[in-house]
Order: sequence, then structure tokens, then C-alpha cells
Amino acid sequence: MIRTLARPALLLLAQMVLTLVLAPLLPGIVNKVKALFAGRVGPPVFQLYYDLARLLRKGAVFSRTTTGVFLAGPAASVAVPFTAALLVPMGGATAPVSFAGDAVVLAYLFGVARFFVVLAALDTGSAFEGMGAAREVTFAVLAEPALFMGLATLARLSGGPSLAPMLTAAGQGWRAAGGPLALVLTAWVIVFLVENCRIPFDDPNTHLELTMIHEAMVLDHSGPPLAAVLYGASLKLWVLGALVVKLCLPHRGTWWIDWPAFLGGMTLLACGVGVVESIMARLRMRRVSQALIAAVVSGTFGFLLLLLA
Amino acid sequence: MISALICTPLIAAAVVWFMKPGLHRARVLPVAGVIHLALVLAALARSAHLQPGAWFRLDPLGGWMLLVVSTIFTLCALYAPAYLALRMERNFGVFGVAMLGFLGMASLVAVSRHPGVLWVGMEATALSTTPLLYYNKNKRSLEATWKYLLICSVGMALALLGTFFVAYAAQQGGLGEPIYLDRLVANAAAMPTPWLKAGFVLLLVGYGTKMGLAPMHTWKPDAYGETPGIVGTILAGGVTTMAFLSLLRFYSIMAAAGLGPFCRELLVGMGLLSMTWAFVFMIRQGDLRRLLAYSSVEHMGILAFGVGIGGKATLFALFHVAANALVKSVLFLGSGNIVRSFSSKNLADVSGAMRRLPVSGWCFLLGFLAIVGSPPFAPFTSIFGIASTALGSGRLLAGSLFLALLAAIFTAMGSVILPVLQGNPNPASVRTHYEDTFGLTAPLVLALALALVLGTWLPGPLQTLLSRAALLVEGQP
Amino acid sequence: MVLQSLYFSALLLATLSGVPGLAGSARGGRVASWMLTGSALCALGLAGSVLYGGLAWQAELRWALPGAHFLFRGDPIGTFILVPATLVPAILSFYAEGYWSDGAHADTAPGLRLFFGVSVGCMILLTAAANAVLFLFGWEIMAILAFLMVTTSDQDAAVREAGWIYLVASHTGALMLFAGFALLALGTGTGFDLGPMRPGFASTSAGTAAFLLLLGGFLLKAGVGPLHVWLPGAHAAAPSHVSALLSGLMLKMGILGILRIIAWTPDPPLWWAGLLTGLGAASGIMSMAFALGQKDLKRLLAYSSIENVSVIALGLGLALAGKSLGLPALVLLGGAGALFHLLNHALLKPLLFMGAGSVMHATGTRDLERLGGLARAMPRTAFLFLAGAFGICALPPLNGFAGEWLIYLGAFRAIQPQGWVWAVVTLASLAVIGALTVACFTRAYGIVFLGEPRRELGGPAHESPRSMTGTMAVLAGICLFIGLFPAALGRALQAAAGDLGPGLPPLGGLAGLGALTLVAVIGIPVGLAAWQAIRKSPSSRSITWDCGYAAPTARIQYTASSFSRMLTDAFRWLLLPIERVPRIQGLFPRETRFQSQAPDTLLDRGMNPAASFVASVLSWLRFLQAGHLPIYLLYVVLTLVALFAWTLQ
Amino acid sequence: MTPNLLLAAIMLINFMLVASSRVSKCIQLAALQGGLLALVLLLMHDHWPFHVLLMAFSTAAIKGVVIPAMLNRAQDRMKPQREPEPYVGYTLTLVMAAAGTGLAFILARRLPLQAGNLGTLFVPASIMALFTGFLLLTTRKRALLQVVGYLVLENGVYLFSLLLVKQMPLLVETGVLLDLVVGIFVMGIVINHIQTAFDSQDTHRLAHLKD
Repeated sequence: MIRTLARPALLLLAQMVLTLVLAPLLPGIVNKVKALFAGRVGPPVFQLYYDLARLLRKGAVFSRTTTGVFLAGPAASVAVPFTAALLVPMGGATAPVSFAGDAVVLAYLFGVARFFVVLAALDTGSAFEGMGAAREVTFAVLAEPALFMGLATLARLSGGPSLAPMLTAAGQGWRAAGGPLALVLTAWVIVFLVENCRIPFDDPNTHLELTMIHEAMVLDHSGPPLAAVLYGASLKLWVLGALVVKLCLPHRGTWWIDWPAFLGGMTLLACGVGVVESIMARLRMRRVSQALIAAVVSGTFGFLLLLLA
Repeated sequence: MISALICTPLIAAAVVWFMKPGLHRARVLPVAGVIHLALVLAALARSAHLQPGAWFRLDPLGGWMLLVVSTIFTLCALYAPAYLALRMERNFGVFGVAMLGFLGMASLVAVSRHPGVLWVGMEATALSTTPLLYYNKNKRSLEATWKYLLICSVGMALALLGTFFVAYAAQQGGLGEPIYLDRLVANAAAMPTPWLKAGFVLLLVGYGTKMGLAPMHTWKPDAYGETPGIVGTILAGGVTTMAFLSLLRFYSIMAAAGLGPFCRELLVGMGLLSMTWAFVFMIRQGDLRRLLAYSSVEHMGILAFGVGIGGKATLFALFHVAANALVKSVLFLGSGNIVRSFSSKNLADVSGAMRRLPVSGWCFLLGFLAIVGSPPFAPFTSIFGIASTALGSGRLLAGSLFLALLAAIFTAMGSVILPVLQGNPNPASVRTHYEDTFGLTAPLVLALALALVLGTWLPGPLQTLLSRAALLVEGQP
Repeated sequence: MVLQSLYFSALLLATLSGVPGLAGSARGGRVASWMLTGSALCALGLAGSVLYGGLAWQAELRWALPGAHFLFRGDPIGTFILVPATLVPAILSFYAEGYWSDGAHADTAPGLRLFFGVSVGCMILLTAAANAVLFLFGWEIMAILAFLMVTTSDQDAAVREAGWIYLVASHTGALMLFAGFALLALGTGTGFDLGPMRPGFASTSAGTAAFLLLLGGFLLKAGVGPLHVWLPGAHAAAPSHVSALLSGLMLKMGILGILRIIAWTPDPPLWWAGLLTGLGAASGIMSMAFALGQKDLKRLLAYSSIENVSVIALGLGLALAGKSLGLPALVLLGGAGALFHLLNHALLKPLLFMGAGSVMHATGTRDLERLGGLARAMPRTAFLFLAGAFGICALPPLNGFAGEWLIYLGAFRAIQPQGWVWAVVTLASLAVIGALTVACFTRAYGIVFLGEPRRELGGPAHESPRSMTGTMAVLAGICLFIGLFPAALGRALQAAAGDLGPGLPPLGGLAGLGALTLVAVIGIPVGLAAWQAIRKSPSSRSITWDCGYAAPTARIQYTASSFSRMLTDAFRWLLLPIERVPRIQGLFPRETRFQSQAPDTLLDRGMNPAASFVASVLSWLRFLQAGHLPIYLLYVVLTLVALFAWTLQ
Repeated sequence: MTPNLLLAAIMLINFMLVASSRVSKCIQLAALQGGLLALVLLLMHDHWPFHVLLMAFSTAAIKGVVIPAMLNRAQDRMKPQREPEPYVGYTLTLVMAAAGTGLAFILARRLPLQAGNLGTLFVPASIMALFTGFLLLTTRKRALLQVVGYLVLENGVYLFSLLLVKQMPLLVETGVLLDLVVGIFVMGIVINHIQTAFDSQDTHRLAHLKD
């Protein structure tokens, strides 16, 4: 009895602690890589931890226009990736919470975050934040089917709509179904970059509000709410990154190989993002939807290819 | 008993004629109507005991039709005193005599067992309604009367020739006078088919003219458009019913002679043509009465179609005679009230009738919904019955055409009627002093209630009567 | 016998609920509400026995009308729909006491209440009617009453037109049902008593025609595109609690019909599933595109209703596919998903329409471009509308999610080998629809309740009375409960879906509804804790920062049109929006405004012009009756000649 | 002796009716046709019982004298005015009448006669009269001419009824006489009204009621 409960409990503990602690590290790695590419020293890898600590100590300023929804945005952007982290398998064979259909729940959880973040943006009555919100919901319309076409491919490969078997089957299936999986990977990487507002689709560090998507929506947050937003963003980067990494990573079944491999993969992914951000320019807004359409097409072809195989 | 059916209205007509002018003349009508209705019911109850083979007899088919006509007449008669009170400038004598004369002649048609007498009765019905058409005594009503007279006379001449053709066929089949309908049906198999076919074509065109099947219906919109609503009711619910009965009398001979399929095809064709024609002319119709006239054409088409489908649809077609007549009386009488209160027949001037005249307006709305076949009113039962029999017997094309036409007609009719009823009354046209009174609305409500009762509950005796009548139509005793 | 009396008590209580108020007593509204509540309680008792207790009932009575027969059958599907069909109207009736009170609407309120009650009675009738004539009675009377309710404010020309289009659509649908039931009788062999068809009938030409006609009639009522044309106008024109009834429940009667078709067909051809799925996918995406183009809050909600019935159609498509391929799991997931979504929409959409009604009550307008910032003036309404918007986006943990989730599960199961690979269309379209819905409802809530008012309104907005917000809260509470504990409905769903096909596996084995509770139990406390934590932190108030612009005005806010501009541009080919693009000229350009409105393409660009065209062409035929008697007589001759020619040929 | 000679004469009158442009002439021709009908009736019987004589007499009286006289009176009462041009020209009407005659013969071949009447022209003559009546009704504008058309149409019906007169005298007598008398009588009244109301009998003007 205790043995059967111990393994999940251990998994839960390991996964959640690692996620919550290590997530802010990812943006740090990205920025460090970017700085190295630019020939600068750059901020320390732990910069986000310092920022969060500083913001949490500060007070917040709220617009008189805002209502309670304004704070629901930051709250949701923390709570959603937190909950989602429970559903995604990382180092273990399975996720702490795993059931048939958890893939759908995962996708819709991010919908919850989007819902509240967009409302929080509209709550300020600011033109920029409205603009960011409009863009956010528009791009999601293409990102969702791309994600789901990938899920469909994996579901057919694994035999069911549960993330853990899906991703395990994917990791194992590169030899048998390399083509479809490569297409799914393409689609998901695009979705990953868009959803986390990375270059070439969005620039988290830009200073021109007119070109922003996600950052425009949080312009009015300050202090602890801003900390929640930033921390939530890093959690989201982590969770979605885990999806991409697990898609490529074969599962060995021994924890001391799988966990380091996973963490290595995450680091590699962060470095990869850094490299992309360094060598690519930001796309024009119109191109973003074209890239997302490419992702949808890619996911669809992945599925079709699997059908033919 | 039978002679009382014919004589009571005629005696009442005489009474009206010899009374002093005044409103009390109009009060004879409801009395005569109620007595007649009671007589019809009593005769129907006793019909089983009557001997076959006589010149006059009330069989289930004729009884059913007469019941319908008598009911419609009574409703109109109840409406008449209140209506005529609004038109004190007119002489009620001609009106009352013509109305009662019509009822007497309709009774004659219903009970006659001889094709010649049947024809005479129909002709007399036509003539007795002519003065009613000219009731308004203006140029427009004169034109309508002239058209009615000429078109219907031609039609009646054709019907007469058709009757002669059938009689000639009977003569060739070895039958001599008196050629009672029962004898014709019994010996139909021996008659030469070419004559029967040609005769039926003539009869269809002839009595079809009187019924108002397209394209012989052309007198209808003019006649209905230029007469008071009460006359429209008598024409749409009474004269057409009797013409239909006359046609059915001959149809049953054809069916007994084995020409059923031939006649049915003609009837289906004429029925669908009438519905199509009615649909085309209902679109953007600018005159309420003419709209109702086309609706009457449509429903004559439905009757022909129903008999043409045969089987159970025949029964539903017979039922539809009553359904249509009752609802048409609501619509015609209601339109009378609406037109009077807005003092215009031109629909561009009329709106918001449901606010201006709550009772008449609501009755008219419900009547409209009923006539297009919405439950719980009687036309639903018959239209659904006819359509389902058509489709159920494998006549997919005819059945779907029928339903498609009904949908189209609903659209055409509603887009004209609803603007009349809804909205605010046009302030420019609310000057008349007309108001709904009990006498002017109670008949409407009564007719609607009857349509509602028949739509939700068909009493056993009526069902028996209808199914026996349907058997008679199909040429079976 | 107990079940029968429960059913008929529900029927009578609902039907008669409007009668006491006709006498002019001031308490008519309250009496009606309690009678409807009684009806709902009866229905709940019935649902407990039939869905959870596994009982069934039947009532039969002779009816002296040819072909007709009082035959009631309390099957689980009907009972499942009966619950919202009585419960929601009861809640709406309490709402209406404040919203359409006898005091403010003395001329229309009693009549409206009567129609409301009778139409609920008709719906109760429909859930158990097992005879085609009986069914059509309920169906048509309900449609007519709905027409009368939609045109309550018939002084307004737009209302009249909307009501008229509704009436045409529903009558056309009814005529299709006439034909469909007539053909169905060929397959059942029981006359007009409804029941299963014989095997093989569905593939015959009569069976195909019956299916298409019945489907057409039912989809027309349900409002699945392209048969939705009547829906937006009617929903916008009606008083809000009537819109709620129309959208939440009457549309569902069409779905009930389709569920019944599935239940009656032992061997549906596979293309039926394909047709339903294709329609659902296309209509779902289309309706959301239109919703994003709307400026009228109620029209927006109406398009969202189309989206939701489309999602239900997607579920039904899966169930049909499962039935024709012999995959009971698919029948169960598709059917249960559709039923669950039906229930959820029946709860959520009334909540939203009540919110919209509350907004209109407070501001007198439903034009998005004029509204804004209402959340501060009417916080309770805002919160409850938010709950509804969140739920309708099918986001966990509210109830909207659970139903869609079941459909997703079915689709994922279908795309496996030996399944029905076209379910990938279901999957992809659900994903797109989901994202579009979020866009649509963040827009609706954000524009109406957040920011600042965009134009001057007549006066300050005020919160609605408790009777209105309280009833909304009850609905929201039910939604939350179902969202948190969807497994509570497991048995009911299992029982209702069990009607659709034989030998269905247990739902618990295919979809762990309890897992959703688990996710909610983890996620909600985390979210609340985070919210509480940042709310407690020290804060100060200021103006919106807006990148340093010191004097933000309401005019610079994003408007409803601008928020959805990118998406409506993407669907420009479908929406054909009418736009007023500002022309800015000179050094000091005059005040100008960008505006965009999307009329219903199919209705306003397709059907209405087509109808006018046909009418004009046919009007040209009027020369046939130009008044000349000789011509009329010529018709008689020609008919005679034609008939003789035909006879003698 | 067969009545074919008389029947041919009746058919000839039809042609003359169609071709003639004057109202008074048309009335005369119609009267002549009525008289011939009475002769045909007499010819069909070998001996003449009272009721046959009565019927022949009344036919001749009504169709040959009373109605033409009535129509003539209506014609005289009218102010002299130009005859309105018919809808279809006289030549064309004549051609149509000829075509109608051909059709009538074709139709008659399909309708076999009884042994006693074999070889007679009753059916074609009757159908042709019917057709001529229709031609007058549909091509002429004068209300009076339309009544003449109706009269000719009735003559066609009467002609056919002669086939039945031996076996079914009752049917024939009631039908034909009542129809004619009553129909024409009422039409006469209405024509009078039209004359007063419109100051003309040009039915072309009676086209206010239309769609």
C-alpha cells in the first residue's frame, strides 16, 4: 500500500518542486545565450529570481478604471501553469495527474489563463492593452488547431488521448514514424514560441508597445501582480517546453537517466530559443499568422502522413 | 324531412320578402339558419332509415356537405344583423331573400339523386348569389358581377354538356330514365369509357369553374374583392362546397367505372396548378379580400389534390371542406371588420389591426395560422393527412410539391397579412367610428372555436359519417 | 402510475402557469413562478426515477382524430431534456417578475406570461410525445407561441421582421417534419406512433428522404447553419427572458428530434454522420465569425447559440458514426457529450441572456459601441455575466467544459485505426471554435463591463433588482456545481445515451469525469490563493498608465469593432462586413469614426434579395390576370382543349 | 332522312357568325340557328307526341324569337356608336373556326355513337358550335356579342342533348330550357346595368379589377 502510494507521491514532489524552482531559470538561460551571442556579459542567469524578489517587496499601483478582474489575470497566469504542470510528464514515465483526456484539459487550462489575462488587459481601458488583447485572442485561433492536430497525431500513435502515453510513444516512435513526428515537432515549436511570446513572433524585451502582443497586455501591472505575471510566464515556458522536449526524448524507464535527460533537454531548448532570438529578427505582425498557418498545415500533414503509414 | 330542408329557407325567404323594410328583416336569417341546421342534424341522425332510389335523399356525402354549408350559413346569419345595422342605407330584402334562396338551393343540390336536378340546383345556387355580388351597387361590383355571371354560366354550360355526355354513356350502357346517381354508379362498369372520360373532363372544367380551380378561377378575386365579407364567406364556404360536391358525384361514377386513376391524375394536376397560381398571385397582394380569394383558390386546389391522391386522402379532403369553410368564414368576416374600421381595403393604409380591433385582429391572426395548417386547428389535420397519404403511398414528387407549395403560400400570405395585424395603427386611418361589438365578433370566435374543436377532436359519429362519405366518393356503396 | 402523475402534473402546472395572472391580480407573476417551480420539482422527481432509478413509464389514451393517439413515453433522453426544460423556465419566470414586470408592461406582461407557460408546457409535451401528430401539435403550438413572444414589442419594425422570418422558418421546418414523419411511418410500420425503424429502411430511398426531411426540420429549429437565418434576429428582438427560453431550450427541441432519429435508426448509413459533422464544423466556425462581427450584444449571444448547437451536432455526428460502424464507445461518448453540452448550454445561455437583459434594463441599449465600464455600476450582474461568459467558452472548471471534453474524448477515440478518421474534422473544428469563443466572449465582457463607457448613455447605469441578479446567481450556482462535480451526472448521461444504441459500455470506464473534479480542486485553491495574495499587497490608486499618456479618455479605448478587426478581416469573405472607414484629410481633420457591422450574409445578402427577386419575377406573371373577361374565358377554353388533348393522346 | 343536312346548315351558320361584323346580323343568325334546332328536334322523331311538339315549339319560340327580340331591343336602346374592333380580326377568327371544325371532327371520331345515330354529324356539329361560341366570347368586345356567343355555345349543348331526347326527355328539358331562360334573362338585366353605369357595352372598359 505504502509502496504503491510512495512512487506517485515522490513523482509529484520531484516534478512540482523542480518546476516551481527551476522555471525562472529558463528565461535567464535564454537571455544569457542572447548576451553571449551579442558579445555581452549579460544579466546573470538568476536575474528573474532577483526581479521577482524585488517586485514582491514593492507596492502595486492600480488604475481607478480597473475592477476585480484586473487581478484575476496575474492570479490565473500563475495558477494555470501550476495546474498544467501536474498533467505533463517530465522526467517520469507518467505525470502526477494522468487520465484519458488530460491533453484536452491542458489545452483548455491555457485557455483559462488567456481568458483572464485578456480581460485584465481590457479592464484598464488602455488602447495598448486592448490592442495586445486583440492580437492574443486572434493568434490563439490558429495556435489551438496546430496544437490539437499534433495531439491527434500522437493520439493515433499511442492509442489514446492521455499525455503520458502519447509523449512516451512519441519518444519511442521516431524510428517508425519519424516523418509525422518531425512535422508535429515543427508545429509545436511554432506554437511554443508564439504562446511564450518569443522572437520571431513577439519580443518580450521590446520598447515599442505598438508591436507587442503579450507584453502590451500587462503594461499596467506593477509590484506583486507583475511578479505573478512574470513568474507565471516562466512557468508556462517550462510546461510547454516540457511538451516539446518530451516529444523528442525517448523514455528509458530509469529515473536517474530520465530526469537528467529531461533537464538537459530543457536547457538545450532554452539555449535553442536563445540562439533563435539572436539570429532572427522579429517578424511583421502579418507574418505571425502565416507562421501559425504553417504550423496548422504542418500538424495536419503529420496526421495525414501517419494515416498513410 | 327532406322537403323541409329545402322549403324552410324558401319559406323564410318569402317571409323576408313580405316583411316591412327594417332591421327586423335581417333577424329572420339567424332563426332560419338555426332551424335549418337543426333539421340537417336531425336528418343525418335518421338518414339510415331513408329509402334508396328516390329522387331526393340525404346520403352521407351530401349530408356532410350540407352540414358544412348550413353551419357556415348560420354563422353568417348570426353576423348579419349586426353587420346590416351598420349599413342601414341598403335594402335588406334582396339580401335576405338571396341568402335564404341560396340555402334552399344548396339543400336541393345536397339531397338530389339525379344528375339533372343536381345541375339545376347548382345553376339556381349561382343565380341566387348574383344579387349578393351586386350588393354594393357600384361600378366595381357591377364589373365583378358581370365576370362572375359570364364565366360561371359558361362553366355551367360545360357542366351540362358533361352531364349529357355521361347520360349518353349511360344510355349506351342500357340505362333509361330515371338515371339516379345510385343506378349510374351501380351500372358504371357497362358504360363506354371514351364518353365517360370526355364527360368528366367537361364536368371538371365546368364545376371546376364554379369551385374556382385555376385557371378557371378568374372570377373569384374580383367577386370576393368587391363584396362584403359576409358574401365572401357564403361564396367561399358555400357555393364552392356545393360545386365540389357536384364534381364528386360524378367522380364516384368514374371511380365505379374503373376510371379512378385517370380522374385522379387530372385532379392532382389541377390541384397543384391551382395552388401554384394562387401562390403567384398572393405575392405582394395589395388587397385583403383578393388575398383571401386566392387562398380560396389554393384550398380548392388542396381539395382536388386530396381526392386525386385517393385512399385516406379522400376522407381528409372531405374533412378539409369543413376545415376550410370554417376558417375562411373567420377570415372573411374578420376582414370585413378590419376593412370597415380602416375604411380601406388597400393594405398600404392598414396596419396595427390587432391594436385597433383586439378581438377581430386576434381572430384574424389565428385564422391565418389555422388556414396555413398549424395545429391545433382543423386544417392541420386535413393537410397533414393529405400530405402524409400522398407521401406514404409513394407519390413522392406530388407530395413534396404539395408541401413546398404550402410553404411558399404561407410565406406569400403571411408577408401580406402580418403587417396588417401588427404594429401601430396608422393614425391617418383611425378616424372611423367602427368598434368591435359582440354581434360582430361572436360569430368569428364561434367559427374559430369550431375549427379548434374539429382540429383536436373529431367525434365518433362525424368520423363514421366522413368515412362513409369517402366510400361513396370512391364509388363504393 | 406515480411517474405518470408526476409528468402530467409538470405538464399542467407549466401550461396553466400564466392563467391566474390573466385576472389582473398583482401577484400573477409570483404565482406563475411558483407553479413553474412546482413543475420543475415534478420533473426533477421524474428525472430521479427514470435516469437514476432506471424506471420507465408510458401513458396511452385514445384520441378521436384520424392517425392521432395520445401516446407518451418517458424515455431517458426525453427525461434528461425535461429537467432543464422545466427548471430554467422556473428561474426565468422569477427573473421576469423584475425584468418584465406587470407594472412597467401592463399591456403585454399577462399575455407574455401565458404564452411563456404554455410554450413550456409544449416542451414538456415534446419530451415524451411518442405519436407524430401529438408531436407536431406540441411543435407547432410552441413555434407559434414563440413567434407571439418574439413580437411582443411589435411596434418596432425590426421586431416585426425578425418575428416574421422566424415564423417562416419554423413553418417551413414544420412542413418538412410533416413529410418526414409521413415517410418515417413507412419504416416503423406503426402508423404515426413513433418508434424504431425496421433494419434496412434507413438505406432505402424513402429512408433517405425521411432522414433528410426530419433532419432539415429539426436543424432548422435547432438553428444549425446554414439553417440558422431566423435565429439572430429573433433572439435579439425578443424580451431577454424569452430570448433565454428560445436559445436555451427551444433550440434544444430540435436536438431532441435528432437524438430521437439516432435512437430510432438501427443501422444509419455512415454518410449521415459525415453530413452532421460537416454541418456542425462549418456552422460552428461560421457562427463564431459572425458573433465577432456583431455590435448588438443579444445578436452576439444568438450567434453563440448557433455555435453551441453546432458543437452538439458534432457530438451527434460522432454518435451516428459509432452506430453505423458498430463502435458503442463512440455512440456513448458522442451521445453523452452532446447531451451534456445541451444541458450546459441550456443553463449558461439563459444566464447570459439574463445578464444582457439586466444590461438593457440598466442602460436601455444593447449596442456594444455605446457600453463600457458597467462592472463598477452593476458589480453583481457583471460577476454573474462573467461566470456565464467563462462557462460558455467551455473553460474548466465550469460546466461548459465537461460536455465538450466528452466529445473530444470521442473524437480522439474515433481517429484510432478501425475508427472513423473523419473525426479529425470534429477535433480540429472544436479547437478553432474554442479559441474563437474565447475571443468572442472576452470581447463581449470586456467591452460591456470593463474600461470606461464609450458614449454618453441616457443616465447613470444602476444595478438591477435582487430578483434579477438573485435568479442569475442560482443559475450560476448550478453551473458551478456541475462544473465541479460532473461525475454526479454520470449515471444520468449513461442512461440517456443508452437510448441511442444497444450495448453501450459504462461511461466511467471511458471518461473519468472525476478527474475534472481533481483538476478543479487543485487549480481553484491555487488561483484563489494567488489572487488573495496579490490583492492583499500594499497598493495605491491612479489613472491608467497607458504608456505615459497623461489624460486618457474613453474615446481612445479599443472598441468592439477594433477588438475583433483582425479576425473579422480574416473572415471578410464570409462576413462581407459593412464598414465605414474614416477618411482623414487635411491638417485638422474633422471628427470621424470607424465602424463595422456584419449583417447575416446568408439572410441579408442571400435569402432576402433572392426572395425579393423571385417575388419580382413572379409579380411579372400578373399580366395573366389583367382584368379582361375574354382572356379569362380563353383560359377556360385552353384548359378544356389541353385536357381533351391529354385525355385522347 | 338523316338530319345531317340541317346539321351542316347549322355549322355553316357558325362560320357566318364568326365572319360577320354587325351585331344585328349576328343576332339574326343566332335566331336562325335556334329555329333550325327546333327543326332537327322534329326530324328526329317519327311521330310527334305532344311533349315533343311542345318542346320544339318552345325551342323555336325562345331561341328563335324571344331572346333575339330581347337582344335586339338592347341593341336598339344603345346609342349609335362605332363598333369596337374585336381582339382578333375577322379573317383570323374564321381560320380558327375552320381549325376548330377540323378538331371537332377528330374529337368526334374518338367518341363512338350509338347504333341509331351512327353516321350523324351531331357530335362534330355540337362541338363546333361550342367552339364558335367560345370564339365569339373571347374575341369580341361588345357585351351583347358575348351574350350571342353564349347563346351559340348553348346551341351546341342543345344539339348534343338531342341525342338523349328520346330516352331522357326530362333531363334535356329541365336542363336546356332552364339554363337558357334564366341565364340569358339575368345577363340581360346585367347588360342593362352596364349600359347605364358605363354608358357603353364595350367590355374592354370592364377591366378595372385586376392584379
